[in-house]
Amino acid sequence: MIKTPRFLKRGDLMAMVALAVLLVVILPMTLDVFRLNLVAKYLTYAFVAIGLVLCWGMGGILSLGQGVFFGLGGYCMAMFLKLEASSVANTKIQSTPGIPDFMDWNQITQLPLFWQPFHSLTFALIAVVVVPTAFALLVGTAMFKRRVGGVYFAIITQALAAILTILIVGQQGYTGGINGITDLRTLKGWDIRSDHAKLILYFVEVACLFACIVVAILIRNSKLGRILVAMREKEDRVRFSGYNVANFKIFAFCAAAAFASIGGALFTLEVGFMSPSFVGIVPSIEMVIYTAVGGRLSIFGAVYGTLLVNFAKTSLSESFPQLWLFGLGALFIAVVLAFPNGLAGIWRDYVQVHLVRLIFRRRPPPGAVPGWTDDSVADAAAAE
Amino acid sequence: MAIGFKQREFLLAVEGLTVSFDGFKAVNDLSFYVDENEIRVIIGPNGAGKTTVLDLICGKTEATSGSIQFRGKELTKMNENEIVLAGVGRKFQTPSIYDDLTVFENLEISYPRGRTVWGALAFKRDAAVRERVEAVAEMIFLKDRLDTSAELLSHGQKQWLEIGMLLIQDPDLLMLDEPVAGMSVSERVKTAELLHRIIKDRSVLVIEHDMKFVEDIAHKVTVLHQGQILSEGSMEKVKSDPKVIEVYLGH
Amino acid sequence: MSHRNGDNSGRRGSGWLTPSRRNILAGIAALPAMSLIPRTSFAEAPATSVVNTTGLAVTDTEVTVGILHSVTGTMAISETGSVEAEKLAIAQINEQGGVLGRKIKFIQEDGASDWPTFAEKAKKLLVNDKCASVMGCWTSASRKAVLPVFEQYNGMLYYPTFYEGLEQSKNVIYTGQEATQQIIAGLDWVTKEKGAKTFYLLGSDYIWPRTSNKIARKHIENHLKTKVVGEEYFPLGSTQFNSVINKIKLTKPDVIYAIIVGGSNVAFYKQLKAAGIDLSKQTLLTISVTEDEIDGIGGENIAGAYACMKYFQSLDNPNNKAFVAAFKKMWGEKTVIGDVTQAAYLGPWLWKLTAEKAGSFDIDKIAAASPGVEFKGAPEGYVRIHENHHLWSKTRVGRARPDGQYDLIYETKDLVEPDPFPKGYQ
Amino acid sequence: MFGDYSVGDLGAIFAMQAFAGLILFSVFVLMALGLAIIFGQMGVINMAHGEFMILGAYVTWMTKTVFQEYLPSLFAGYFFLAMALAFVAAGALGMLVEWTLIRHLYRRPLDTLLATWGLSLILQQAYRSIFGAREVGVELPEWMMGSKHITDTIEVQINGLFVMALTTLITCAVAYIIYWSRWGRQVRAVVQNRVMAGAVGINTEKVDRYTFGLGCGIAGVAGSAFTMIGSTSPTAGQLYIVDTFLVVVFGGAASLVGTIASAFTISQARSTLEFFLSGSMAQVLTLLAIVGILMLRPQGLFTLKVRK
Repeated sequence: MIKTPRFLKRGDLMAMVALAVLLVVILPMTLDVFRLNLVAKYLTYAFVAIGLVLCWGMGGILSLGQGVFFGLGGYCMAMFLKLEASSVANTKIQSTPGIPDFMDWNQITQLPLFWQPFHSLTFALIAVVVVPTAFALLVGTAMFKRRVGGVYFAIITQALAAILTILIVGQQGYTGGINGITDLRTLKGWDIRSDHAKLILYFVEVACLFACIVVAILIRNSKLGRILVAMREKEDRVRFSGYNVANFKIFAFCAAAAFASIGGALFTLEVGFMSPSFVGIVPSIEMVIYTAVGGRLSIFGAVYGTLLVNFAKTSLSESFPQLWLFGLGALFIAVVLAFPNGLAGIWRDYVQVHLVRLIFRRRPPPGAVPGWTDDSVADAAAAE
Repeated sequence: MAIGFKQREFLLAVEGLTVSFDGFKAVNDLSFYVDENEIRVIIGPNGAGKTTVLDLICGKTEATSGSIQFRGKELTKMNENEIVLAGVGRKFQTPSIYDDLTVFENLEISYPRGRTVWGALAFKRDAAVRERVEAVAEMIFLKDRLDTSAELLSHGQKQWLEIGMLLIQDPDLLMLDEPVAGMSVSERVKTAELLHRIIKDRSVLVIEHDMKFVEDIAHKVTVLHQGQILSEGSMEKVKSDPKVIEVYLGH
Repeated sequence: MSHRNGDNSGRRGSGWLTPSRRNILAGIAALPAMSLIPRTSFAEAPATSVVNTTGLAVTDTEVTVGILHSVTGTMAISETGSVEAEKLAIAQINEQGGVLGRKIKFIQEDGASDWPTFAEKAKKLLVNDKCASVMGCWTSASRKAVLPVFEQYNGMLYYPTFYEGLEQSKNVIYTGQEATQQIIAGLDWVTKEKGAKTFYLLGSDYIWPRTSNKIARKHIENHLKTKVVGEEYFPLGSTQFNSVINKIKLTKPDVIYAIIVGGSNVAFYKQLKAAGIDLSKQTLLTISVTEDEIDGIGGENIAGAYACMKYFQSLDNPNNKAFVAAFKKMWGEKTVIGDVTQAAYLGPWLWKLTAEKAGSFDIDKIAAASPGVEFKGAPEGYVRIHENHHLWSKTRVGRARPDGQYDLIYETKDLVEPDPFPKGYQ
Repeated sequence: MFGDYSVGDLGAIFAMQAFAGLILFSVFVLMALGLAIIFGQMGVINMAHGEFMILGAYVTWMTKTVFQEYLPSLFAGYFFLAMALAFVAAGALGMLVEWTLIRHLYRRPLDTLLATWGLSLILQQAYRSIFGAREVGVELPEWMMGSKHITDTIEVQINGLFVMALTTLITCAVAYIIYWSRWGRQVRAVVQNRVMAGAVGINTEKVDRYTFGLGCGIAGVAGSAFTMIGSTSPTAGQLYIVDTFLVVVFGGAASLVGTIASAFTISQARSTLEFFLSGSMAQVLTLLAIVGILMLRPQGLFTLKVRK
């Protein structure tokens, strides 16, 4: 009678298969390389959205600074690629060959110390995850131990995003300033700009995405996942059940940061540059809307939400650039007012009900009662 | 060492406890002692500082001065969760449960294992957990509702669930804030029965208005008034105290 | 309510033009200067297989180009003028028979003031739409973002903004000035005419103002042998300048050299005026305020300041008169035309002339044929494309009038050679 | 770094810096007051606050245009009418927004954040469609421009004085409304206990609507005043949002005195730092300091200690 959580619930597996079919089979077969690369770009945001499901949807911690982690991850990757692109041979015309072009423009004659380790790919890959996560740990510890939460946390993370943007833009000799780090070409000699590379990178990214989804599902299905939900509802009760609430919040925030950072690094690889425009407030809030549209509790919903909003953005802004902002604004309002559970909620409340009736004719399967636990079922269904 | 001796004698020793909110002293130089296995009821008019005393003991509110010793540990210097680990359990006035989780999950979260982040990640729902949860569920009359979402429970059932969540922690000191408030008559009877069962083998600190209920369970009664002790002793003694009659029972 | 047709610029204009056709025709009728431009008739149209060997979007009657600017977001303020100018140029070229006998059809994309979006849209225009050329970008950051795309997919970008230099690409024609063209002549002039000895350099905090000020400083210190007494940068969008204005009051520089952009400009000049710094007495030289910006700042707040540009709306020559008239006919009487708008207008024309010189739309042939292409109908006068894909053009100094226009004070005698990698200034 | 200046110069520096700091202070207070009312009193996070300010600025610009065309003789005084209109327009829009949007979200503060962000995008695009993407210039009457000579080196900006006077006036008015008027008592009653306030006969819906309207109206006046020192364009409102929120949060959201004190602290810190460092670094350092202090004292500078 009492369900024993398995490694992965059946619903999750179904949803995963459905998503895999979409991402691995349908999209690559129907889209040309250009559109597929766009999908790859959108999917990098899905990493952030999945992190936000853990942190915001489940844990109730709204971070308006996810761009910081996305950006830090992306910058770590970009620093490695830029160093590779700035070989002495490639930068002969500079006054100091062998350093990134923007440093040369800013009269820097020597590679700064913190850039040095990024000659190593291993170091860069580790830094991609470790630097943003460590930063999240620092910020999270400082805030949650002092019980800063809710609205205040949101505003402070927003301020952090603003600070980091100003800092990156202001220190352009070291960071490339507002232009960002551009013109990235090769990864260990492999041209990442070719169509072939884009295709391979796409599949690498999908693999990473699934790895993150599995990790997120494991977290959600563990007791920790239930504690996060419990904490969102009755923080004091959790505290008086003997848990150190701050530590769980820090964990959720760090996990979200780690996911975002992986997305950022992949973004750099897919798009070929990184700029402070991802670190700021606007992209950070936009990333929240992807999660909200997908359904803030649904891991798979986050992926679909991201894809949907970005598809809408690209197609609407191609034909009606002015309408797009109205559309995006309306989306924010609608998802808050009318569909707080987003796509996953719509699926569960409207589509799934009919499907279930159609298939089972008699009774709904166990677990179709509204509630977050059968969210995975909704996910599975949403995927089909 | 005389003080050390005293600490071992009492389960809970509150001494000179004071808290002031912006000049207003909600609790003023309060001292009282609770023995092992004692059931102590705190009564007093509204605003007497009863709930604040519980808040202070469980760490929700920081004391301005004074000390709270629990088994020789100074609680005023500890975090809420450390206080829980030391063996103090607290039930809130309004039922504080997790609406979005099932009854089973509510109880499971309170199961005293896997309370660190990594512990919670590695936590396995094994036979021991299930047995314990089922046993407690039976005690709180919710055995057949384990898979129900907690938000669908009645008010009384929610109160029981929260009591169950405390039971599963197996605290040495159980603090209950108005456990029967807002219950129907039949629920009240059942709750009294439940409380009688669970207060064995542990000390209990109860805030309650229902005098019949108080008389029924209390070993000793403390009457609070304006953050200070007005009277303390057996129910009989307190009832006949003229000061008490004046400020509390009198109206 | 609309005081200008800002909303027109945003609509996707694939195919023919969106704004009222009557206006365009009227605008073109008012174009005596167009007689200067060689006419091509439809009958002469060479075969598509000849002019297009690389699969660009060229049919027997049409050729597709892209327009890539921000019509939403913060940069829409600046880029609107460029979009308008490019649409005007395309309309005029089509009226004259198009390019190599083909009408120009344009596809407009919105960069949304976001650099990655620029890269994405650039890629779309090149890969999906196969545009024969793209007029676009405004900020350095957007250009840097699209540059690898243009190089990888071999496209042709006509970039209108004055910029920091340090760049040269086969795939870009820079129709604005690189930094030395805008800076050096102006500094020489202010030193000679105003006897300036001390300079205070100001800028928004990004690459163009910083690089420009670096060149200015080298020129001031090494060539003019005068002194820089202060250098300050402000975050983009900053609106508080009282502190720096106080510093300026104390150091009393002969020249305030200001490269502040966007909304900060408005705050800076308003606060300067409020602080009692009278621009009729205090020399201020800017390279970032065109007539477009004055519209927002308010002419009364900046009157008396000097700007160093290559074009002012008030230039007195037949080309410019016709251009201004046509522009106003198309986009409204109240529109103003700044330096960048004019440079954007050059893009389609230079591309047309180059295609006709090369006899082909192929990117490689356009790139190769570009050096030496001259445009005699340019509103700024005469321009010519240099080997390095920048333009030879004059440097001019104007003085702001209260009505928002500039009076031409000085112009270089000869065209100034573009030098994107200036020796001794790096 | 003071080596180059004489003692008299130094005195003048400090006098003028202090004055610059005061102007910045007034600006911050103006920006933050509306938000402090909405956030502090109602718990609503209005991310569209900047757009309400810009609405005020556009209203000012329209008034200017009308006066220039039709009433040039009265141009000297148009600004006062413009400010009143800005208040009415922004307040009316605010009440409309409260009615359609905010009132459904009082229990979900984080969701008001998202919804009002959506609103801000819509407003920005609406401004762009109506007024064009470019900045509009708001001309001031002659008497409001320029500065007064105090000494040779010290000058006082007239519009700075104007902003200060305006800020003082509005702050007093708000303080009166919130703390002394009958309506203010109702607002505070609703804030403290919505159910109880409703039970004793206060029309809580009406109180909410007017409170939100008041906050937005003040934002409109702030926007109107900002045309004197800043730019008016569809996206200009976004520049202010982070600063404004930090001022309010730093001050302790529920306290008017706190908001004023925090505006004072932040503005003085910023303007002093700006003098010694570059603008960018000054901004980064001030923001970092605020975030740091907020971590140590999350409830803000000035809050009452109450039982939670």
